[in-house]
Amino acid sequence: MIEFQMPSLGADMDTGTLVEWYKKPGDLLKRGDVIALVETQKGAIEIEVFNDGRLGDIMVNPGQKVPVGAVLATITEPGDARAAALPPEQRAPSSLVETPPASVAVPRIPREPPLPSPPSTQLLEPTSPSASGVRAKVTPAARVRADAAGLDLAVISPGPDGVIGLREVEGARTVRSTPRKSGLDLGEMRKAIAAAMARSHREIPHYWVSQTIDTTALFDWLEAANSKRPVASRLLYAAPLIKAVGLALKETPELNGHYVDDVFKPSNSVHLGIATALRGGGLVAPALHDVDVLDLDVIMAALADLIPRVRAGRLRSSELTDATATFSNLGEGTSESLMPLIYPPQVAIIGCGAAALRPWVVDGAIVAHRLLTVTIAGDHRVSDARRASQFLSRLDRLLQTPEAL
Amino acid sequence: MNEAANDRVHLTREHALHLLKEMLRIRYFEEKCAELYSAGKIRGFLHLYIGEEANAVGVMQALEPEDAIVATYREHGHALARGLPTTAVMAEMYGKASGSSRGRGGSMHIFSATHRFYGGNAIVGGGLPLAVGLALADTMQGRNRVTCCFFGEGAAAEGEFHESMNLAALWRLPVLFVCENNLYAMGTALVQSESNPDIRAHAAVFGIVSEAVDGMDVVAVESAALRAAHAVRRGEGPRFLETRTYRFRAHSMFDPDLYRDKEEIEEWKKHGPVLRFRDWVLSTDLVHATDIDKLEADIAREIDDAVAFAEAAPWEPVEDLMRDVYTRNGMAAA
Amino acid sequence: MTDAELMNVVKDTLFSVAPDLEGEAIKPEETFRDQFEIDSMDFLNFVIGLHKRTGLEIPEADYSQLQTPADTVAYLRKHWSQASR
Amino acid sequence: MTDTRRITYREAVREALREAMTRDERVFLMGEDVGAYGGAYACSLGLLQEFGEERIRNTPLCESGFVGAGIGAAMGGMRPIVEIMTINFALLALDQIVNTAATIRHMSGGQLSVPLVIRMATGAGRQLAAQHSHSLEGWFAHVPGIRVVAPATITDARGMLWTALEDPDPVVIMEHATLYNEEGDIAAEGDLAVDIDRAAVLRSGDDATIITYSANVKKALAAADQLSGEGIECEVIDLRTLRPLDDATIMTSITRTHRAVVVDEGWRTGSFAAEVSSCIQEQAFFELDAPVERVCSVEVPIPYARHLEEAAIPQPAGIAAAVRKVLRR
Repeated sequence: MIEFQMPSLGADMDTGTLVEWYKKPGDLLKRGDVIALVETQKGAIEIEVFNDGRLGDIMVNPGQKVPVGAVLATITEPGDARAAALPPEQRAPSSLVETPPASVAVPRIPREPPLPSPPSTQLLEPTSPSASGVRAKVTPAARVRADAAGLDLAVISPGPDGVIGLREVEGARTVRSTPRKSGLDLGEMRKAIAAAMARSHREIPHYWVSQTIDTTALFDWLEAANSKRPVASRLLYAAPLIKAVGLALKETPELNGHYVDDVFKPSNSVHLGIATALRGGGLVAPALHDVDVLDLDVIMAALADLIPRVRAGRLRSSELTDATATFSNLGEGTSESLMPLIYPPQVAIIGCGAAALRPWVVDGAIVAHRLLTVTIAGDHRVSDARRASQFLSRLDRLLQTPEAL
Repeated sequence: MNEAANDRVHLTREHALHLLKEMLRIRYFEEKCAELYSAGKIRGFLHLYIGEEANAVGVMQALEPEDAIVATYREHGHALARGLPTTAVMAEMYGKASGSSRGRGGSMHIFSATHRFYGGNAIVGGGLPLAVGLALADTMQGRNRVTCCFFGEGAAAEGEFHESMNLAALWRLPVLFVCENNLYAMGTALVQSESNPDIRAHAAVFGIVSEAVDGMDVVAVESAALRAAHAVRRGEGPRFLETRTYRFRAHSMFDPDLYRDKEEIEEWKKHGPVLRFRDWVLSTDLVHATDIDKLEADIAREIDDAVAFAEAAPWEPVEDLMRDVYTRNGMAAA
Repeated sequence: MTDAELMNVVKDTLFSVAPDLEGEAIKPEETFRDQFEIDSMDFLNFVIGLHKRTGLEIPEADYSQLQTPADTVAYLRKHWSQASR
Repeated sequence: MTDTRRITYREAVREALREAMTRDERVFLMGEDVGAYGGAYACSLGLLQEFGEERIRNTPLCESGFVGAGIGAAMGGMRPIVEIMTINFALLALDQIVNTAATIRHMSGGQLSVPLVIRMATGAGRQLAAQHSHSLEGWFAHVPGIRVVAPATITDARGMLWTALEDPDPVVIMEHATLYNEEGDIAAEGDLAVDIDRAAVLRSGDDATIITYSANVKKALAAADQLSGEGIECEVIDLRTLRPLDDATIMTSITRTHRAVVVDEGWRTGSFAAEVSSCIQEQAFFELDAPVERVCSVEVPIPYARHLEEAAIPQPAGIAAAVRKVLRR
């Protein structure tokens, strides 16, 4: 029998709030199944289970904030008969205890697995009997909206007419999260970014090296490629850029890994964190795995999938912890370059300014070319400017032959 | 009393004054309605009977109080001749709660159960099957009374006309069909709508005895109506009376009347039912000018009283909108 | 199709790209970028959405005509045959 | 925008009639007083002088007769336009319409078709009392085999007739009696024919969808404007066609607004609004944030007195109240 604990989803995460269970006691679980949604200051994160089995008792109810490591539920592995669950009345509601409760030795009586309720009716199941036990009136649209927002109807109070409609769901949603109605709590996020950046500034001896790259070849190739592609499979310039960064990082290991307990562990794969701004402020950099080996269409598809999930606050824990370096692209605005701070425990971050027409020397003459200033921040404990500039010149060469990316 | 004797009209002084009074009441009432329509007091459709007064007044003399009457949307004259109070009829024109149909029917739907006046009807030919049914009920319940059904020559083209005449003849029902042929069905002249414009002849198809009469001569109409009504009352089955008449005004208030020549209208007016009868009775010294002046003054007052009554009458409260949809009000669907 | 219907096509396509924007008031004359902080990925998805709905092969050169809701309605009115019926 | 001209609904209908008869010599107009009188609503005024008695054919008062004759003429190769003065008299012709016009193609195994157009004035609002104020479009829209359209705008009044005439199956055009005097702008020239397959969104809004047709479109737009002052933005859909019903346009709108009000001058029970309402709950149930509201006539024979008639049939205030109800305000 396993104790499923509140996972640590980030270096600076010490507590988490259980938002919603996606599984019910008795449900069969497979490794990698998403079984719950947990609110952290970085946003609501779906947490996965890492071994097969059957969900036993739930120890933490929606809305409860518990420290990392607290036992959220028990999971029986295949083969061992589950200990009989304590009758619900006797089970003390899991209050906020520092140490996980010791498991109680109880005679093993095999329990008949409950019939899984057919998913289709689940939607209509009365999930929020109001105080008087009368079935709360929930409009169909409200059920759909609450489900989409990951909200439990039980936490939503009906309107004066006893009905839970879109208005009530929206009300609950905005109270719980950012005014922009996305799944993330911007206030919490601000605190998290502040903590990470302060630690980065405090602990990491940064150095910055920047290089301006002529992207004429890149954009000419891109325009030609896109004109031949149907609308749905067009490329943004970020895709070849990310691929080139990935390839260049692969060749400069000192910029691609984690620095933990005074030891640098280079990574043999390149998981590039893509810094994504949220409407209304806030920043998250979920990792795109193995960017150095993906082809451009796969990178585009990955970006197209990743960004909406970031906005909806639906990220997998692995995406937030695996990045081996981070890529921050200010392409939208007009700023030429930026001097980013590294996300601990990473050891490098690559920042790109806007790709814009600027003066450039070609064969001794000044011409207007479309240029991109790339700045890399490095961790002096692990690398130094010479390696960083080798990275930048490698990146420059790669971008001159975009068709090869 | 032999048959012939009681078919003739006994034109006493008193009866002559009665016929004239009845026709004048209708004439003044209809002219006042035209005026009130223009003033916006009467709305919807308004079909006036001016020029055809002799038909209703003449036929009404042959009917008893227990007889039934079914009419059309041009039924103000029939209602007044039948005895409905001018006050109630005028209030119905206004749509007031004191109207003969509580203000719900308006000009085309005058009803009075106590007078067995089964109403106007806005559907051309719509009344004929109704009359047949009323007569059928009398027959089946052993009552000997007449159902008199007024309609225009336009109805002769409707299927219901042929269907009703056949049923009445087939079942020997006590129906007096009175076709007021005023030559125009709204904008269509009779010759443009009937392959055989001789309406009276249509009755022969069903073996119904019919007679045509000058609808502008109230005495001739009365006499023909008496003959027909007595035959029906003797159980000889339905009778058909075609009164050849003419309306001096357009089909309804909102009709430019382009389909008739002005000369034709003026020609008919020269032989109008009121004018002819008045001149005739004056010529026979049966009635004197002073009688007529008094008559006209009384009628003018009656009409003014009716208008005052209608003006002062209350509107039906909107809360009563749902009343009378079903006999037992609880059954009305929300 | 009426202008109201074309604006609905624009709105429905935008909401499908950015569901968190549903219910926001849309100012026809202001650019998508200014109103809703739409970035290049959102904009590409918006163009793809318009393509799916209308079948128009919107070349990159035309992107400049799709910067505001009103411009987009005008663009659809001009290029989308079904819109003119 | 091409230049426009301002005409009345009646003139639009007359123009459509004239154009149809000019373009196709098989087309002829038949009905009570359509000739010298120029039609009960003056839609055919002047056409007799232009096309003659053969093709502007006055009929006696025999609705079943001349509608049946129209069906026969259509099957005989003509393209008749039969004008039934009002829907109230169409009841006499229902047997011909339902048992012959709508049925004969199917009954004959597809051999025969009835390319017939029937036009009729409908609805209340002019104090004509019960027998002259019916709204029975729903009865016709119930019958498979005929198409039923309801032009509410000048453009549709002008453009639907030709499309209907080109349709090989019988098409019934419902012209609400209170619309004839309406004025509106229409394209100066060019092909003015319009489709008769789709509904139209006349006003965009995100808070609620008002679905209606014919004369109630104007009342719905008035209600929507009134509500706009209260910060409620309604989408107004003019159905334009009652059979077939354009589900897609309705459901697309409701998917965004989540609330629906259906306005129909027919009586509530078994009304056309009931059909639209059940389509919505069948196809967009999970989008609904409130039950579908229906604004129909009170279940009473339409009374003559103005204040009673106004209380009996749908009005903007009632429509606005229904919208507030679906918004739970």
